[in-house]
Amino acid sequence: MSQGPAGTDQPSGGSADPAELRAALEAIMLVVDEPVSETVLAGVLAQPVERVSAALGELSAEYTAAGRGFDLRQAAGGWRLYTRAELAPYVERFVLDGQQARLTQAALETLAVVAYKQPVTRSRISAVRGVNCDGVIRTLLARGLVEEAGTEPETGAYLYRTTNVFLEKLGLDSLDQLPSLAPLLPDDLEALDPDARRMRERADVD
Amino acid sequence: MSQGPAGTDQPSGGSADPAELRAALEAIMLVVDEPVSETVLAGVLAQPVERVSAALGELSAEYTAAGRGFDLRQAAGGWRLYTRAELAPYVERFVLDGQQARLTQAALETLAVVAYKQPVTRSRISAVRGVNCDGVIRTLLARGLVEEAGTEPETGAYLYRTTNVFLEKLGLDSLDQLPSLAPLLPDDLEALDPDARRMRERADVD
Amino acid sequence: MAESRAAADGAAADDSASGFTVRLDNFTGPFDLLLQLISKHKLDVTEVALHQVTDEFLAYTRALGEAADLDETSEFLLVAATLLDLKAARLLPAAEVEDEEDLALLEARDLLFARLLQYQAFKRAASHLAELHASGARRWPRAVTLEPRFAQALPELVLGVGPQRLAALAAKVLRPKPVPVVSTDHVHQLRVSVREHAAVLRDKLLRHRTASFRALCGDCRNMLEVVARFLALLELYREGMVAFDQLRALGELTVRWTGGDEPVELDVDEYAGPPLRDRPASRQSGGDST
Repeated sequence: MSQGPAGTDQPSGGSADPAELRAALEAIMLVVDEPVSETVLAGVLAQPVERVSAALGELSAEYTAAGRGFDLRQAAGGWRLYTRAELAPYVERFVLDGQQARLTQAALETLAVVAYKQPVTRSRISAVRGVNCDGVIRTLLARGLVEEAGTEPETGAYLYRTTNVFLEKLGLDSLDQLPSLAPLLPDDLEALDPDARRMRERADVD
Repeated sequence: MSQGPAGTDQPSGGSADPAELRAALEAIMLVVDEPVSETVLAGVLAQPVERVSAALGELSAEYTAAGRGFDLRQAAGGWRLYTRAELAPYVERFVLDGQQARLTQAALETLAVVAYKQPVTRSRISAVRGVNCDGVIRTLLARGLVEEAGTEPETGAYLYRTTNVFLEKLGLDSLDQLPSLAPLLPDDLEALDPDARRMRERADVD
Repeated sequence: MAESRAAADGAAADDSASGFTVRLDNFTGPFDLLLQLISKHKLDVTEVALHQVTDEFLAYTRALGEAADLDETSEFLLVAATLLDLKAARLLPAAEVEDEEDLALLEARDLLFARLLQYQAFKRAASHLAELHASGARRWPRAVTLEPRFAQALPELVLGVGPQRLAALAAKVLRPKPVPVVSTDHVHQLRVSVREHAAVLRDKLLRHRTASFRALCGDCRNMLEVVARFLALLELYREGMVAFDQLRALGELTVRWTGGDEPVELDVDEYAGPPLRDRPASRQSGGDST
């Protein structure tokens, strides 16, 4: 593994080195989902906004000049990595090819948990299913089957709920029409899972 | 996972131009959220697998040589973009999801036993470590590093194996990349432990 | 986490009896402790004269006793007992093997060594995994939401399930996992409640009045429940609430409700005896009450 120009032990200080600043920006842009403002980036990197702004501009121009597959663009008041427009046909082919029209078993199970326990956090779903569910949640979000529903006051974690698209796909008018879980669950579930009681009560309503 | 017309020579829509192939790969890598196999990429791009494989290797080497903030890596049987490890201090400020908790020594030892002896029962792991491992196994299950793999026919005990998440978190492409245990094991262990022989045989293979 | 509980890093335990003071380091089990003691004395595992470390091991175990739970302590005691045996026999390093007792001790020593070596190998493998994990934890994968134009390009989704199937999936996922139960299933089998199954039968028969035994067991998840339901039927028969029709031997068994129109409280004994499922013959004998 290469060492790279990046100093590892440099937690708090800003990176004066232009190469490191650019690398740090690239790394951050790789993981962010929403456009990030120059102010936020400057704060995190402990650099003047002008410097960050200039570095982003240079990177963007460099990607374009080199004909790279990614495109660093400003949108909605911030910067984000996008796929380059000219290459959309390839990306589309990949997306269409990779993502079947059917949901995976993991996605269906996650959807079922959201449907019956909504609003629910990711960590709660992961705990129930025993595996990390971030990827699956993203799929369900992208498919419009679930949506964010605010945050949990205590933890600040995002809550998720099912959407109208979900109801349509299932042919239901409202969530009240979901079949009751009570007959499907063992009776002693309540003792084991505090959530189960709420769920059964909810399920018993209809 | 779809197969696609991989390995065939130039069906429709293949990009013969090396620069375009690389750009297309970059664009696709930007939208994947799990490691993608060379076969799938070759199918989507209508290119021979060898060509795709070579292009990915070149891109990866180029990113590293240039000290870019992203790192194209092979893990769990496919390719995926990661942030470069040296830039972790910067990225950490954006990724605050607490997923990065360290594994305890007990968890690591248990993981090692599962990795080398899989599929393996809990009692077998406990025997190797000399302590009960139920709590640790639950932790590893919850973090998606191990999973159930059916039951042992004779005893009905649950079997455990490592997951793709395990491979990806450790940056391994496959289990074959685990270092051989053979040099670490004593020669006369076989006589005492029937499992040890299997293990050595397995370890000697690679 | 349970494993680190014993660590109590830096905690000192004073063994006043021998005036011996130990400091508890981080260790994850008896083998780990033993290895640490052996390496502390700069001894080779394969040649170590175990009596040199036995006292220290015992001291650790004694100190641990207050901090650890019974399970944990017993593992340490097991190793300690083996060490004590070996020390008492003064078998090491070269003993003349004469009687069977000596042979047994030699075997015990070899087995302990072998397990120790095996553990040592995995411990080294674990430290390799730790390095991999530490560097892996410093890389974050690209994982972002699909750009809108590609999200829109996705093929129309086929959900592939209806409400009932979705409910079944939810029930499956939400049902407590068998995992935390610890593999004692083979020791004591799941209990089923004959009383509960009698209530199920009562409700079904109140609704249908007549049904075949096969139909009454249609929702049983395993043979154990079928057996429980059969026993419950016998109980109901004893109470005069059901009647049976069977046209020929081994043919379909039809059950008729004769218990009236109102749901009645059932007075059904639980089967408190040995589990209903087959157990090893040796354990089935004896006067277990039923």
